[in-house]
Amino acid sequence: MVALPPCERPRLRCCAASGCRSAGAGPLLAALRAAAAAGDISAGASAAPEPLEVRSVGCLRLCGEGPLLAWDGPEGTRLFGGLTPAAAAALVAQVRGVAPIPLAADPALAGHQLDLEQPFFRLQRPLVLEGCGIVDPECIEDALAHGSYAQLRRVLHELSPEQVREQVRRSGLRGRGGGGYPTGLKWDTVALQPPGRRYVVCNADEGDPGAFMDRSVLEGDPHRLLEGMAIAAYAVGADHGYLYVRAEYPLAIERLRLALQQARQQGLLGSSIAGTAFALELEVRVGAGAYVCGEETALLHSIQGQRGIPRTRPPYPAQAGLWGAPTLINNVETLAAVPVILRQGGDWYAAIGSEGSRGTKVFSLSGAIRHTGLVEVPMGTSLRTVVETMGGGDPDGGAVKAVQTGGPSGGCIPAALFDTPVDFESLLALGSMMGSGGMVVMGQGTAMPEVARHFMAFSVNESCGKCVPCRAGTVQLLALLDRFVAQRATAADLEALEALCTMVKATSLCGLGQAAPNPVLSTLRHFRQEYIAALGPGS
Amino acid sequence: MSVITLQVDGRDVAVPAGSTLLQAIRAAGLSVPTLCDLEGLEPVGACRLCLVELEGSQRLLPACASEASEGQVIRTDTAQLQGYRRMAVELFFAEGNHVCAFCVANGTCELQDVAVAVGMDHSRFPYQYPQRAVDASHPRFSLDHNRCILCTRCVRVCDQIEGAHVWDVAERGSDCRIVAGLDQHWGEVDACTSCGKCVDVCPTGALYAKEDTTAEKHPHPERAGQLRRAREQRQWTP
Amino acid sequence: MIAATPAQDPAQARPRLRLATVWLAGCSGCHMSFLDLDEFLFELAAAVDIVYSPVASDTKIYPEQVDVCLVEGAVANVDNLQLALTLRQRTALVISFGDCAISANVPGLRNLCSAPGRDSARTVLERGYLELADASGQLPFAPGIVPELLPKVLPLHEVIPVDLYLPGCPPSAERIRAAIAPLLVGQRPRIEGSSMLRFG
Amino acid sequence: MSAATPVPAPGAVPQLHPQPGPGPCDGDERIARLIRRQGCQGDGLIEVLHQVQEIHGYLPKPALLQVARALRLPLSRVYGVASFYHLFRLQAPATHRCAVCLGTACFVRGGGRLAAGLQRRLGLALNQTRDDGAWALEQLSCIGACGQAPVLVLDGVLFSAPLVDQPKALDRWLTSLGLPAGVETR
Repeated sequence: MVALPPCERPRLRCCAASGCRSAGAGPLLAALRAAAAAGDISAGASAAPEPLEVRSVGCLRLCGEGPLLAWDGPEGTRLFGGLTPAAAAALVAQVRGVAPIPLAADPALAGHQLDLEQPFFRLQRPLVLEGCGIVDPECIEDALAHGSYAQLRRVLHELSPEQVREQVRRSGLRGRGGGGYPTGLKWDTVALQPPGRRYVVCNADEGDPGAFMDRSVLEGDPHRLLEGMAIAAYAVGADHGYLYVRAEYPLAIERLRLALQQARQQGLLGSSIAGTAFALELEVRVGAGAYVCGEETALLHSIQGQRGIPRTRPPYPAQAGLWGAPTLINNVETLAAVPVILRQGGDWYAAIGSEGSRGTKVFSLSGAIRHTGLVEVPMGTSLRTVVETMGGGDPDGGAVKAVQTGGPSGGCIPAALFDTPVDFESLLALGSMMGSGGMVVMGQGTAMPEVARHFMAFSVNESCGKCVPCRAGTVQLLALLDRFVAQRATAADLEALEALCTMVKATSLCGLGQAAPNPVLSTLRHFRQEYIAALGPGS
Repeated sequence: MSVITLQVDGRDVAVPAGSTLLQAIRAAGLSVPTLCDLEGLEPVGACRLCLVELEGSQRLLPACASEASEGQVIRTDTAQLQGYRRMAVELFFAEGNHVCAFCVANGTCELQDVAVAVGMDHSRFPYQYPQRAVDASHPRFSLDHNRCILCTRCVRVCDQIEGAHVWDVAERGSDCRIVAGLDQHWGEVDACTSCGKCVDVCPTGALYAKEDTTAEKHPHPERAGQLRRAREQRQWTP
Repeated sequence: MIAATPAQDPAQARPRLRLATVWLAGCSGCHMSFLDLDEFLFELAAAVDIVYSPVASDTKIYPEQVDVCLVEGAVANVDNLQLALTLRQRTALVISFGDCAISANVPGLRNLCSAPGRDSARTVLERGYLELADASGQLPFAPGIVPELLPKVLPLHEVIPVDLYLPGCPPSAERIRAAIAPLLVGQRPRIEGSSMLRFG
Repeated sequence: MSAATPVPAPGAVPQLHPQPGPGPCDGDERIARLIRRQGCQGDGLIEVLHQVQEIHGYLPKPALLQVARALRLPLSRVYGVASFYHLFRLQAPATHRCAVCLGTACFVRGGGRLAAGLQRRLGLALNQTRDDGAWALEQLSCIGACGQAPVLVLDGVLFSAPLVDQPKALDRWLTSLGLPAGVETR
């Protein structure tokens, strides 16, 4: 949540997540703290103002305007973007009310204030991101003060594992990693396996280009995830688990490791958690650069120290996963939604969203769009609302051409279909997919065969090489797309492109290969004229 | 031993519970092309040639790696499957450097056989001509990466039957290749017992005995299954 | 070379088939195998007019209105390319005859020799005429006399549409006969099964 | 097919102690320690390789051999894993590394043009290192800095590239970052 109710005591929240860090949040935070401390000392002699809290928090959503800074005070929250360390003193003076000029007239600050009433913020419905941007992700006391682990304690003392699963079933929650498999059903499948060891795994291998939702949770509110994971472990009878995080997220790994350590110290992980018999050990496993490890059987191989290659299912990981034991694998956002479901009840959660796709979904908006950042909206919100109303459309005022959802496994949806509600089935029906939640907006200047080639190059680079349709088929698809981009394709190439796409989709071993043709098929479906126009002379 | 019954291409067939679809297909007197599968080795479902259609399911199933279950209705030879298989074989030919004319395995090559079986008279996909090496460092055998189709039979037979695990797959995607040891020359890898099982089971001319020249390779893919039966069931084939 | 003997014409009612054979980049082994047809060559000669062939005709210009053309060899130089384009225009049924036409086969091996930034033609010429030459090496250059190599050796179907593929290195005489015989009676041969289809 | 490609130079049989350093066993002892700390479990291979790479900057073969022995894993399996993952390096890294993001957001905002500019300037293809080991040009597939797209990472520091539509201005900007100019394209 970004805007908070008015509070007596002013406070600054500075986003210290990766996006804002790369935009200079580190120096800004240091400058703000220095200015606040200096203010305390200088003011110490006379008025002795309250110490000013400068808190480092997780994502404040509007990443494109970073570094973001929220100022909470008696008049509510004000949000600033793109401040430099040089502006820190002026801002602290404003917060303390000792500035010589009003805020609106301060040249260091005036142009940097962002409108919190704009649809980008107003239409958000933070559930998974409830604490993101408020809690200090490196401080478990703060997380506890904001209610983290309350549901875990309650569940352990008051509910049976079956009752927990009942709530998750009722919530209608579906896997947020892309597949949309009903979470409750998955939990039941693991829980109902013959007695023996079970594992719980959090898939934090967020690899879709243009997707940074999971990273925001990991960096912004890691305790919420750990709580969700612990509840999941309790519900399926697991006493050991792994968080598989991609190595490209160093800050997320650091904060997750810190959070694990803190949770152990607080008795919220380890043996006899919260004074009950429930025990859970969680470990972080770091990937090493392989998109395919987002596929669950490849991920399991990687956790076990092997090449990240998928295997044929069945058996599903819920039946035979890590070391042959039943293993629950859920994505970050799925697990992070669990505490709120337990707190408010499954029925409450199910009332949000649309038929078949319950609850909220976090999307990361990027590309040719005015407001780059993170939004959490009820499922079923239209693409137009997300892309145009919230995202503000094309930054140069032109018309948006399409939005790409689902990353290399998804497709491009043309602007003409933006009234489609965002839910699992609607996006599939358009030849795209929900995916993990990355939305990359394309302007008029983006040529669709080039987009298709971009994704195919990605798939070629990320194919594990096990099965021939993906290993060799994507290479041939890329070569065909090269001909379209170079405007020297033939009608036979178009035929071969479609036939090979169909074959790779139908015969590849895992989801990566099966979905690799989607960017081509969806652009062929919605932007076929661009392929026709790319046919060379004489064809 | 419980028995399950299913239907393959309209024929009813009964097989022991736990059988694979491939075993059921063969029990019905039918066949589907295979390359990576080999009796005696754990299936990997990588070559995708044995994919079959299951009534009531959108997904195609790799017959080698799918367990048969009661009442299934399987189709092995629809026009759709024929089309996919032929394309898969074309992709195999186009991704390596397969020149039958002077190959050691000409005439006994399973890739060549499969091309006949799927009716591949040419490849619609251009040959890639990858740069690949030949390793002739072993005193008795050679590995010609140009002819390797990454079926991993050699990797599996060395690991699962011989127990030496000399071979593994290195790199990824179209760069995948078989490696011995720490990407060493085969002849320098101490773990190799020179048993020759990898050569026996190689479906193409990638692994071969040095004394063999064009069309002289005599593979023995049946040995993997024989050794497995001998070890696990104490049954020997004279 | 093959004299027509009208008295034995088995398909008198039918207009005589105009048959061509073409030799592009290949070893001529397919044509040798064609000559291995032995006595069937007499039957063939009776049934068709061989209008263009390196082994059965002296015609230097590929003629118009050819019914069937067997094309041996890959497309490796500009002459190969020109002839391929011409024959496609003037031929009803083009057959890729043997593995070189179908996959570039042995001539295509030069595609493996390409140094970074150089195509395979340049690489093999430099290797053959400069690197391995004694002091006075030079690249061959004789426009109009020595046909220029194409950057890459290509199978026939990547240059022109092909109607039928007859694999083999070379296709055996029996296979060639089994492919040609149906054509003589106006039928399309079935190229399937190990006897007709196998590469190598 | 033996004619065309010669066998590449053999990685000579790895030896255990070829690392120059303060002490003869310096590198080895560090690796031995980290493997002990990790519990000598084969499933920890990827964790171990990460830490070995932190020590050496890449994964030298002698270190892989030591890891394989300590974890009791087949050599080929260790090599298979080390060569599978993009982030593991089997060669010593270049002195300077310039990585350009080609994630979708960066692609839409001109990342391809940025990459082309860098290739021209450094005279390198993507994922290639200069022979003298001074510069490497790498390709990233989304580092999540989509808000700053298009971005490049120069020796670990992230920069948002402005002006990708103006080649000359882009070139000046790259010069200001310290990228060498005028390397001859090979």
